[in-house]
Amino acid sequence: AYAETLNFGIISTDSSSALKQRWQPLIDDLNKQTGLDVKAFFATDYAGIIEAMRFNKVQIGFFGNASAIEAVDRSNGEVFAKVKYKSGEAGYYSLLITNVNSKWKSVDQVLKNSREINLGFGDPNSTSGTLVPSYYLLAKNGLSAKTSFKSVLPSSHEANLLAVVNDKIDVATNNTDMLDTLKAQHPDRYKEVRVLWKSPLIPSDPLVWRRDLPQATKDKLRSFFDHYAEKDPREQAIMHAISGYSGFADSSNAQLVPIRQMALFQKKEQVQSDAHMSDADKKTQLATLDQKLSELDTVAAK
Amino acid sequence: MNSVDASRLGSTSASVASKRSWASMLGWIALFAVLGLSWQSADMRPLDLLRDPGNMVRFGRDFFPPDFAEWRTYLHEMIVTLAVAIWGTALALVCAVPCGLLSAQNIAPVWIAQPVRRMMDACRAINEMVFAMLFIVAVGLGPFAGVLALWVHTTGVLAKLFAEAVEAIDARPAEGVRATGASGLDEIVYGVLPQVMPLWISFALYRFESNVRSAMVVGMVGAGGIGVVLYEAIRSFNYAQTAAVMLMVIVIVSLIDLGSAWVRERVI
Amino acid sequence: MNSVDASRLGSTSASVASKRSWASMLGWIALFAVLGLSWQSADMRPLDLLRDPGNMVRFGRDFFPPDFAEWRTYLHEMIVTLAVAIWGTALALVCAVPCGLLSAQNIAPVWIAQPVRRMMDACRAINEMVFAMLFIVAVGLGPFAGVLALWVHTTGVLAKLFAEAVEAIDARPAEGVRATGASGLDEIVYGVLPQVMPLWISFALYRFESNVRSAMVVGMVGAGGIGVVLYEAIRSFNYAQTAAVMLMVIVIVSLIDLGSAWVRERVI
Amino acid sequence: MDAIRIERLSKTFGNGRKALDSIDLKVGTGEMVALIGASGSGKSTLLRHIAGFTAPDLEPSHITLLGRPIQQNGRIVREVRRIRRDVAFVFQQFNLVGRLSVRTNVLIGALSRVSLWRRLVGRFPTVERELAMQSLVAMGIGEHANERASTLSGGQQQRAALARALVQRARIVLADEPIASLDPESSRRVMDLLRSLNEDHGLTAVVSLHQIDVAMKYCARTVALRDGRVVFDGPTDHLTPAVLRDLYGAAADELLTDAEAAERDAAWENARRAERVQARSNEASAHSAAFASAASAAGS
Amino acid sequence: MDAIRIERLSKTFGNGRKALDSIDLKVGTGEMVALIGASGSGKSTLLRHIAGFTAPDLEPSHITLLGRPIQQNGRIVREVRRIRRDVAFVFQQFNLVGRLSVRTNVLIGALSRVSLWRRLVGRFPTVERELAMQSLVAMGIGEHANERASTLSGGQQQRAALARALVQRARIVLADEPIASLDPESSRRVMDLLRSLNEDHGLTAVVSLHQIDVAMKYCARTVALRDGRVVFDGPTDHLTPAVLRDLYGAAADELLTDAEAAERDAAWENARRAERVQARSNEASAHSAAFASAASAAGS
Ligand SMILES: Nc1ncnc2c1ncn2[C@@H]1O[C@H](COP(=O)(O)OP(=O)(O)OP(=O)(O)O)[C@@H](O)[C@H]1O
Ligand SMILES: Nc1ncnc2c1ncn2[C@@H]1O[C@H](COP(=O)(O)OP(=O)(O)OP(=O)(O)O)[C@@H](O)[C@H]1O
Ligand SMILES: [Mg+2]
Ligand SMILES: [Mg+2]
Repeated sequence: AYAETLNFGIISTDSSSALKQRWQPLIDDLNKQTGLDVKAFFATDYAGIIEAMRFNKVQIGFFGNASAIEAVDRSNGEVFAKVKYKSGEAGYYSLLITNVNSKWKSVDQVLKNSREINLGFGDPNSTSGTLVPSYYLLAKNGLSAKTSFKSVLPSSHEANLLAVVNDKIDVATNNTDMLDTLKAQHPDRYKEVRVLWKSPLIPSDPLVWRRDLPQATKDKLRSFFDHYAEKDPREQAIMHAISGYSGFADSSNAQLVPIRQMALFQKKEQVQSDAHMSDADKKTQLATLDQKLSELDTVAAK
Repeated sequence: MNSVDASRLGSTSASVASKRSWASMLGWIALFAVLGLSWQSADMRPLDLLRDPGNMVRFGRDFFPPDFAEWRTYLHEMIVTLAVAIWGTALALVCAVPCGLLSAQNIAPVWIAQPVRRMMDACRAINEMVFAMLFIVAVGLGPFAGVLALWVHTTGVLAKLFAEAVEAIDARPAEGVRATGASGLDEIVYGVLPQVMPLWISFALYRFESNVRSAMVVGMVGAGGIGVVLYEAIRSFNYAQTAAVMLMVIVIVSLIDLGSAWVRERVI
Repeated sequence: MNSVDASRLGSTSASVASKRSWASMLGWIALFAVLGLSWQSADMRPLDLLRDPGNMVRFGRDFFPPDFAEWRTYLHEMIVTLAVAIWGTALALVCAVPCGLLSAQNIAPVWIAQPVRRMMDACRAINEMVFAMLFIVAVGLGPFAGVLALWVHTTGVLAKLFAEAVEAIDARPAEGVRATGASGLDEIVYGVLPQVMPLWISFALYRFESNVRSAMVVGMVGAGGIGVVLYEAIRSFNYAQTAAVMLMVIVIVSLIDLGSAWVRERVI
Repeated sequence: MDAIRIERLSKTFGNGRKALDSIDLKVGTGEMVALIGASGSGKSTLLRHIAGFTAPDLEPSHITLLGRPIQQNGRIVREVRRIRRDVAFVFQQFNLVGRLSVRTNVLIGALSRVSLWRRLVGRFPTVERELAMQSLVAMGIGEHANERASTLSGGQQQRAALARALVQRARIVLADEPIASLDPESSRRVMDLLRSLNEDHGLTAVVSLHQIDVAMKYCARTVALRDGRVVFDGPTDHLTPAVLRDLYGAAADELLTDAEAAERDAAWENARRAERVQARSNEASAHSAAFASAASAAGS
Repeated sequence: MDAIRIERLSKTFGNGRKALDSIDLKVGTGEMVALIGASGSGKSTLLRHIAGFTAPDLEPSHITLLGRPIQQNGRIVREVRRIRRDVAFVFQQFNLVGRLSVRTNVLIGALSRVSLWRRLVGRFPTVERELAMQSLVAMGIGEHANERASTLSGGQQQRAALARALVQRARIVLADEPIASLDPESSRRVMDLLRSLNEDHGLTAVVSLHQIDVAMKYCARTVALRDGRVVFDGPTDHLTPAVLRDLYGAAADELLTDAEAAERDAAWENARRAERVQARSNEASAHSAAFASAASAAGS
């Protein structure tokens, strides 16, 4: 039979470390069950994969929520599925953490005394490290990462977690996945961490395909992912090995709406605090941002 | 009379020398000023190192004993990495030799050397990720895009190092070749290359080695390789595996270093 | 009689020469074999470059015109980066000079040179991210951890390059110094350093430049810097800004390169 | 046609030292000229200018080799590399490529006669390899052909440099103290060979020398430099004690005796010159034919 | 006590060339010895072994300087650097550090008398700087003190190397063709200075030379090498045409005349030696005191 060649780009996201040998069995199953010829590429950064998708060098991708937005907007992509967790949860959580010995015992304390606090933040495109906490933790409480703290050090999740475990930073953002990994690898270190705050649920990581894939291919893919690891214990083992997943669930671009809202909100904040922009520019930009936000609100309301 | 002579000569020379030492004094002052100014921006707190040395020890202990359970994967990925590095370096070498010669001020006229140097500066300065993406959109994900990205960057580095080795040669042998009426090319082949060969070989192998380590690009473009494995091990706090991978990299780097010494001794 | 002489000598020498050329033949064959074997692993598809050159052009066009709107931020971040790179390189320099000399085979005895070389190999080979994390646990997030991480890695690189420059010197001037009964240290200061200085300066400035570019470490320890800005720009697909930042980096790299040439001419 | 013609040549080095001071000099084709002068008087600098290795001061000046200008008003002409094919240069410090074998160093003299690909891969034609061997044998270092140039003794290096010049088969030889590091016998061989090339094949030679006696013996004409100026130019026989005292400083009581002895020798030399031309070692003549320039042979 | 004592010294280079072949040699304190031999006969190699720069074959052999062993059975002793302070070496190829100024090159000879920090920052004491200037002036290159060594002419470099050796104030001087690149007057200066150091201050000197006449004039004893073997060792007056023919090859008809002339000169020299010791340029004696080794002065 005619085997269509597809490239599948997989990145290490916020919530998973994509290990080739863990994904490969799934890819093999995919090829076997659909008759497609799917080649997997594992990358440490999403930028390359998104550009590749834009130029049709990659047809399917596994992204984080934030990067999926880019894939959808930039690369003619469409969210068609997302992973499910074993625990049954449909996502993970952003956290604010500190060392057990630190004098900060609650999130309220932190919010009140933010001027005395050094904050370890996520890298700017991180969903759980930056977007979620700036919106749900800070903005909702009238604070801003840039101006309300003694200092803000944007870095990676691992670096933040390490700094907290060794009491080298007052508080830092992180996520449940990271903490679970730490718990599994170094239970003793895990005990050093106190969770101060937990965000609302962040939808789990999505699968994106190019919108212009032939319908037949799309159908094959969808039926594979819909039913994968439903019953077969071998398949379940494969899914679990990847990152504690239990299977896939249908999804759509709608999953990205809350993330988009946060991203736009952040953008708005940036524009407002930009000292070098003229007032007129600011106004027009804010107006367009507000309009986009309200559009999203209506979408979300549906 | 002679001692008078000597002291007079000594004094005139002393004034020349003092002029020189003035200049070098200024140089040192400038250097320390820059270091001092950077001290704050770099937030230097050397004493902090002494405050929590226990942390480092505790952290370091997690790396032992290294966990070689997955060594087959590592080996396989290492081979991919080596292959990409070999081709990236080989292609770069081919370009760096002419570019390096053309940007050496004692070989090429200034109106060629300067533009070539600036081009090489750009090759080094433009982010590897940008090159990687440039090549991804042309050839798709995979090792080949990694090879191309490494190629451009390595060309920039090697051409610079090659050129500066050429600028430091002893001019006499090259002049000896020139004296026979040889062409510029002959002068390079017979007068310059034999002199710079040991250094060029060591540069090329250094860049090869550093391409083996430069996992970022290769990993970013989905070429796999040991670098991706390493990052994943670090990011999942799996330090025993990290140590295992790093040991392999150290062995490879040491082998390349030994090879470099061997080749330089032998071929030259 | 003389021509007979000549041809006889010619023939014995030919056999020696043929032995040498055999060895070099084998070397070439091995080289091509390795290249050939790597061809597949590296998935070389040169023709693909011709298939979609339009993509590259389309992608490249996004970079123009560069967007300098945020130049104040860039400048500020550039200063942080420079400060971190300056201190990382300066500390490395201090360590690389002794380590480099101790790992030069023509200066240090083999039982010192080899262990030092292996240590330097490890400094280069161990991932910068690991060093960054090691220093985070000791001194916390911030530029200082970046300085320390750059320091270790740069020491490894510079010591290797320094050593190999020393191994390529002309032995005669050093012997001239030794002849006066000078100590080993004197021999280095007066016989070796004057010879290697131009190369050492160019290596140090090359590493400085490459530390300015090495955004990974600096970014990961939360030191900010232009590299982080650059990655952000790339990752948010803001290529016009990317181009602006890269132009700044190119200018800095070019300035360092020009400075390198200037210093080498002047101080030496 | 003059082989070498120099007009108003001056050279001031970067450090302000005036090494040559408006030199005017003509050397006819087939002449053999000794260049003498104290150490630092500018002999090497003059020879280097003649071959176009150093650009003189940017003032009106002129150097022509075999009718072709090599520099004009301080600017070296573009085709200097071509012209150098006809000029063999023996450097005071030999300027061998230490890492290459002696044979390759000598073959470098033949580069301009060899096709591009052969030069690039280093496969010289048999005829050139034989010529190189011959010149090494003529210099008495044939058995060192395969060694690295850097392992040779001082005198052997100097002879290797001479061998390279011979292989070039040039029409002019500029030799900078070519026998400084040689023992008496090797010196004699070298000078005999140069003389044979000069007398039998019309080679023009300018040889800088410190040994006045050698100059007297081999060169009909002598040019003497002091502080970058030509202070004597004429038949070697006319070198007087006064000239020598002027050259080498006033303190030289013994030098005068030396010079007188040399003069004595020279007179004796001249008397025997006729027999010499025949009696001169046949070896030198046997060798010289191989190294004679094809061009000049055709011309003469 | 012998200044230099060599027993059964052999050296075979990596390429299989036997450069020295069981040399036995003793040089007494205060002797001045000429070392002669054809180019490639092993003069430089021998001198380099005496100073411990090259390790001989791993066979029973022995070199002692001033009673202290410098190598034994092919192994160079550890304290060789100390011993070298008493031995000044003038290299055939000068071995100057081209990028340093002439003055600094000369001051290198004084390193072993200067404190560590001064050596590291390059601030030499005034007395050493003056000594360096004096030795440059004695060599006639005082005005080049601030120039880079690499810009000097060949003869000037050779004299700078000699100046460095002088500043060392050693008890033994090993000079490898120290006058090869010098004009007659400079040669005389150098040799006069060496002789003055030797005669007035008990310096031991071994000087390799190609000029038989210079050997005859300055050195009472001559050692001749051929193919790495000592073929003559005795008073310079006893050098016979046969010995010279043996040294430089059989073909040398003219060399014999040269040698005879030299012998003639030598006889004449010897006759005048008595007056010489006084008449010898006062300049040399005036200089030499400064460069005499403090140790040997105390000893004698
Ligand atoms: N490093 C070396 N490797 C191999 N052979 C060498 C080395 N050094 C010297 N030789 C050989 O040893 C022999 C003796 O060399 P040496 O330099 O002692 O001669 P010399 O008597 O000083 O000659 P000259 O008068 O030309 O300086 C020569 O044949 C030379 O080629
Ligand atoms: N590159 C240079 N830079 C500065 N000065 C130089 C340079 N080359 C030569 N000189 C100076 O020019 C003068 C003439 O030098 P040159 O080498 O021509 O002398 P020479 O007659 O060949 O002496 P020798 O017999 O010692 O070789 C010397 O005083 C020398 O110091
Ligand atoms: Mg000269
Ligand atoms: Mg010698």
